Amino acid sequence: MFRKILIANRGEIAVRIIRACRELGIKSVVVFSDVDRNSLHVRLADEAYPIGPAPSRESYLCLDKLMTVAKRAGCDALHPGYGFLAENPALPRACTDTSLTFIGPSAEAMEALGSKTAGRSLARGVDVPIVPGTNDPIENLEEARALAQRMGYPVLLKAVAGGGGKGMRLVSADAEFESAFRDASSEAMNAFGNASVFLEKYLEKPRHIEIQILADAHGRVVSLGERECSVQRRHQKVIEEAPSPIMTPELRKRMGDAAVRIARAGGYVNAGTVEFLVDTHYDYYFLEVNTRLQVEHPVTEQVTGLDLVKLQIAIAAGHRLPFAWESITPRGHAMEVRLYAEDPENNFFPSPGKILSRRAPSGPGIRLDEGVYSGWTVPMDYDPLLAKLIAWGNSREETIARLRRALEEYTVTGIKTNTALFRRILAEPDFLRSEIHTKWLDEMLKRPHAAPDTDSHAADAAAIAAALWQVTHDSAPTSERTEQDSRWKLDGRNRQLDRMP
Amino acid sequence: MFRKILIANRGEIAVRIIRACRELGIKSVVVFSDVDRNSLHVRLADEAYPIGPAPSRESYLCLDKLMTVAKRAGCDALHPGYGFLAENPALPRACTDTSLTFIGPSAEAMEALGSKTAGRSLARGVDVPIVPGTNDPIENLEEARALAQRMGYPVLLKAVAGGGGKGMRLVSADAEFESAFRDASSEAMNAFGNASVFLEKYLEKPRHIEIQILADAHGRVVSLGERECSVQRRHQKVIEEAPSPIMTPELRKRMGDAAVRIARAGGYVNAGTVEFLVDTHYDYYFLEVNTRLQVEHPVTEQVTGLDLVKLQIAIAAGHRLPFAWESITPRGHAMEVRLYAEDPENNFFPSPGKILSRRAPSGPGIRLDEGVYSGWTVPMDYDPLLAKLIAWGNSREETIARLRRALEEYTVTGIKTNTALFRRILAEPDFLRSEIHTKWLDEMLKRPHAAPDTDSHAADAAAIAAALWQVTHDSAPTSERTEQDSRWKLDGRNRQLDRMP
Amino acid sequence: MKYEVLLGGKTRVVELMRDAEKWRVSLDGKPIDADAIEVAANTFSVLIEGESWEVRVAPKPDGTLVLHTGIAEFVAQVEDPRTWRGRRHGAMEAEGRQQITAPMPGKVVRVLANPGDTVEAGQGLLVVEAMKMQNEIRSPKNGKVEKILVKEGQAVNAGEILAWVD
Amino acid sequence: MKYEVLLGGKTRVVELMRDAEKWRVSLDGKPIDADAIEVAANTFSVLIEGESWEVRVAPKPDGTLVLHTGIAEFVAQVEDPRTWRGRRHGAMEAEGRQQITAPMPGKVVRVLANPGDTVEAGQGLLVVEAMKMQNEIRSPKNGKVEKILVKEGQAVNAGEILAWVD
Repeated sequence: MFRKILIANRGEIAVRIIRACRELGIKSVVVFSDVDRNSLHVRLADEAYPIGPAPSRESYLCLDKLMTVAKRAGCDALHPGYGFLAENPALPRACTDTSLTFIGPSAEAMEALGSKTAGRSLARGVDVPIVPGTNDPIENLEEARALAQRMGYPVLLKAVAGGGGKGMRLVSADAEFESAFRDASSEAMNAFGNASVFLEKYLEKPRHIEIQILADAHGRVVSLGERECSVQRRHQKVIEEAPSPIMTPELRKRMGDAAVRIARAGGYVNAGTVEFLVDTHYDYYFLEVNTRLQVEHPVTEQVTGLDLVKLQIAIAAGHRLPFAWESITPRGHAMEVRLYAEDPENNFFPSPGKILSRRAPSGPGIRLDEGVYSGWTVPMDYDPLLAKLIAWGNSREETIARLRRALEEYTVTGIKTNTALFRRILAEPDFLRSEIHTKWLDEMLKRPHAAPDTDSHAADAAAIAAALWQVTHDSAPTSERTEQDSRWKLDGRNRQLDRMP
Repeated sequence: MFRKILIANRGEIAVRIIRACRELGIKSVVVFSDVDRNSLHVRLADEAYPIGPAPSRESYLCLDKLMTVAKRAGCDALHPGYGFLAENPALPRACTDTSLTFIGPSAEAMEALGSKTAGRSLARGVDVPIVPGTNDPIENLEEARALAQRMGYPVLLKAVAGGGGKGMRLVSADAEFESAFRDASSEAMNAFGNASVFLEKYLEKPRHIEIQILADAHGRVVSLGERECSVQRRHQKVIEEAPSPIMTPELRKRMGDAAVRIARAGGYVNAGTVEFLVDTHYDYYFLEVNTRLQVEHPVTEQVTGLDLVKLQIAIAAGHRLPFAWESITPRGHAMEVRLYAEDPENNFFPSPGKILSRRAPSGPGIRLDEGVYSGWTVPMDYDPLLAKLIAWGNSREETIARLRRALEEYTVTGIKTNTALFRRILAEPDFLRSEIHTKWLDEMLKRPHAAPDTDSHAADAAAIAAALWQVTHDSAPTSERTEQDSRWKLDGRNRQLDRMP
Repeated sequence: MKYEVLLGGKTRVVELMRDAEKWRVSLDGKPIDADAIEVAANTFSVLIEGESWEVRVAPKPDGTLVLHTGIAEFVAQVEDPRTWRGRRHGAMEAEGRQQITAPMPGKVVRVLANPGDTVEAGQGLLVVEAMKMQNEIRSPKNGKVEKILVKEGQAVNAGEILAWVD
Repeated sequence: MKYEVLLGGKTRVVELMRDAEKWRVSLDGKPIDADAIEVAANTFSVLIEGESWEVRVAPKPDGTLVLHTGIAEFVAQVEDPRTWRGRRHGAMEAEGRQQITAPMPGKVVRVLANPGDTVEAGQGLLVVEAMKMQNEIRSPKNGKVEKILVKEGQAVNAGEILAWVD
């Protein structure tokens, strides 16, 4: 087993990996940019090293800096998390050159499966149906536009190296094609350092269902079942659940087998996810392979009882997957919501800033994977994901009831979060009946929602709190000035003292 | 189902019950004493009513005040939690008189099983072995002392109405008998309003193993398996786990059957716990029945997936236990530690006060049942239980690793907590091998433990932090004075403004 | 202390009287059985006739307050009748000359309109990138772009004026 | 700023130099690669040569500090050589005349010793009830009870002197 693992990431996923390392008795080493010195992953890790300025291209995306830290700290393995360099084949290659074990697939498997265009050819080779579209990155704008016209709008532009909805644009009409192409390319460049995009036919009302697979270095590949992630905003998953409410044992078997075939064909080792769209006829189409841990992996962990990060580490260390895992029986239902620092009432604008106070939900059936704490300033430089709230229950109904309850408990002041969005979704009859698809949320958000009742005790309470807030802050200028005065005095004093020997 | 439930409790258990109510769509009503206005249960409940001054005898123990609140708020049921009036038959009686459904057993079943002396006779009647001792409360000190001499020391004095180690004293020699009797009686009087104590032979190196039962109003009684609670400090449980590491399917069956027989004999309905001591020969002895929800109920919830509070409510509403529950198969291993506001380095003195900052553990396999938050002042008037930290894992080893990891994440400043005690226990070879008994922890605490190494980076970090703390607080007198000044000014201004129309 | 709170288009008169550590409350001239307390930064626990409400307050750069309680979100403007600061209704209506401010700190990555352009309500004016997302800043009204104050590539602070639409 | 920190019987010299938002640190006269920051009230994140330590500080009524880091607990006394306040070693030793203070607020429920009694180290002097637990306050040394300052039933504050043992 490894002695020390470098975690090439930040935020909640770095914290998640630190936890797995600690439980396995492995030292965890993290890196931090200038704005992340106070971040939770730095506080919790065994070791932490600075890696440069805030912009990720000067810090978390710098391969050479990561390798320098790995050597300095004496690491024997590296976990990439998700995002940043997680799907860049240059990372496993650099690891090999530095005698670090990369906790993930080989560079070759990443290239064979991770690139969306390569993955599509490979899927076709093992008789897995794919969504119509280009098989290569778009090089000529006009040719691509012509193809889009032949397939018929709407079409999707997607980053070849992408994930998480970044570098993705839905194009509904020919006139939008050029600007959508430019936006997708530039977002892809910013997010993944690779501007390539490709074109795909957009299915009507499809559901997004993905299969979690695990493959060891000894040829065993197993499916841990599906997750459904059809609730998306602008192609970005916001709610994930397992099992999928539409799944039958027969469909699960077929999709699981398809996922395993694709993984085998790509020589895949470690944890990976094979994504599909499922149409209204329950036909499935291969979408892409995510050659890394997914944001939503906890959903599978809660129903199977397995710890995917620990399994990733064990696989990378050369351990065999015990046969028993092929016959894992999931228990109950799990659902995850992604809590972002953004304002659902104001066009989902990002909302970085200082967290003034915070109350985290807990209790039966609730898990919170977080990267923040009260008093910490959410930087403006990275993904707005604050936390993932995961509920487990014996049934989908119990799970939703718990998630709703936990969302009421979760409060943050100082920044905006999207909890209100989830409260709204979890009350929608369509969602409760699971009559959803990947465009459902975008459509729901276009519908006006009722203004809150001003003749309610809630409104009375709000009015009282507003007045009380004003009382406190009417007097604030005085005390703030005083505080600043004394801070200034202290600074002066410190400067003076520093001059003393 | 009920519409509105009065929760006659405070702290983490009140919060636990609020959560169950909310998930079931039932309104929750709580009560609070003068020092509990800001408490978490008041913040989270749907309704909250004041119930008097801080001392419990003038607030949480006032039957008439509870009934007044129940009537005023229009409640149709009452959940007692644990402690306070939970095992007092006067509470279900008062509920009946007020047309409230009591969520727990009938007053008659409480009397037949809850009193430790009555429980012993009943167990004997259904052929369940009991620990030797008196069957009635001690009325004559000298007679009791004579009996203790005949049985041979050590003996145990226990409150008839008791629980949680309160009103309990181990007597090792005749000379201690009188003062131990006086202490136990007065503690019992303070905690339960009943000074009666009885006498029991103290077994050598016994393990504490208890069976969780559920009984519906239609005659079905089921066992949900055992919890082991052998790690106790001064007869108070501090760590609980399920399954018990010494349990065999055969012993589980026999103990489960014994527990069901006792419950049936007492006409028991709702959730209850039958406690046993198990000696080194795996012989078990009935100890007592707890006619209520236990502090450690989450341990059973984590391995069975059931929600005991919701089941309690369903049973009280007249629902039937589905037959399938008799064949429940527990999954994995769960362990709970009780986090108290007390100082393990200073004789476990209670440590009430303001929580200045707090970081709660979370992530895979971790559940936290809490009644506190950052900025809240832990009152000196009640039990020092702050939170229960529960870990789940596929094996006992994984569970312990997670618990250890979570304890490292759990930090509180402003008050002392006993987390360091748990870190020590979870590193003890005896504990890891589960070679423990009910006196094991008291013996461990008598052994000196190594002083921390002052030639370590930990010591360097501590020295630096100490100096940095001093920098901040050397300048504090100035700024504190300034803050007080401006607060004084604000007060003056407020008084002036209040006089205006 | 007496305040007028304009909340959801309705004006409420809230009078707060300090009573030892608590506040007594009168609403629209009537004393009510309420008890309010700040339990954490910008977080108030309000008991009204036994009902327990928790209200979170988020001040906006324009001086209004966003209040969350349960599932409801209210926007309020508080005025102190004694100080008579004058009303700032501008922020709540989209009439007259409008300033377009950055809702968060970030970087201007694209400017979509030029001074003099006629724009419709909802039409994009600029794109600001923050937290790896590109966010389109839209016109609040039909009108004419008067001024664009920022350039592509420029970093902006929250609340900074980006443009004027008339 | 320079401090002497007496920690676990060893005196460390800590020098802190402010460097923009951080502190540069020198330990026992040698500059070290350390970076310390207060991340929450009384909670410090200290990076020493890459190792991440988190230290929680709890001040005691006698002026000493209890420091928790990882599984280690240290007791420290900090002195500023410039101010030369004089050393307060009394709190760390059990020699000479000892004052017995209440470790927490509570109520005296029993007095176990009388003035003039000879007591052994560890022998109970009083019982204070707090948080529903009865806590025995014991003599820190062999000696004679000089004074008992409280009565049964009396409420006491944390740090209040209960007795003297000589």
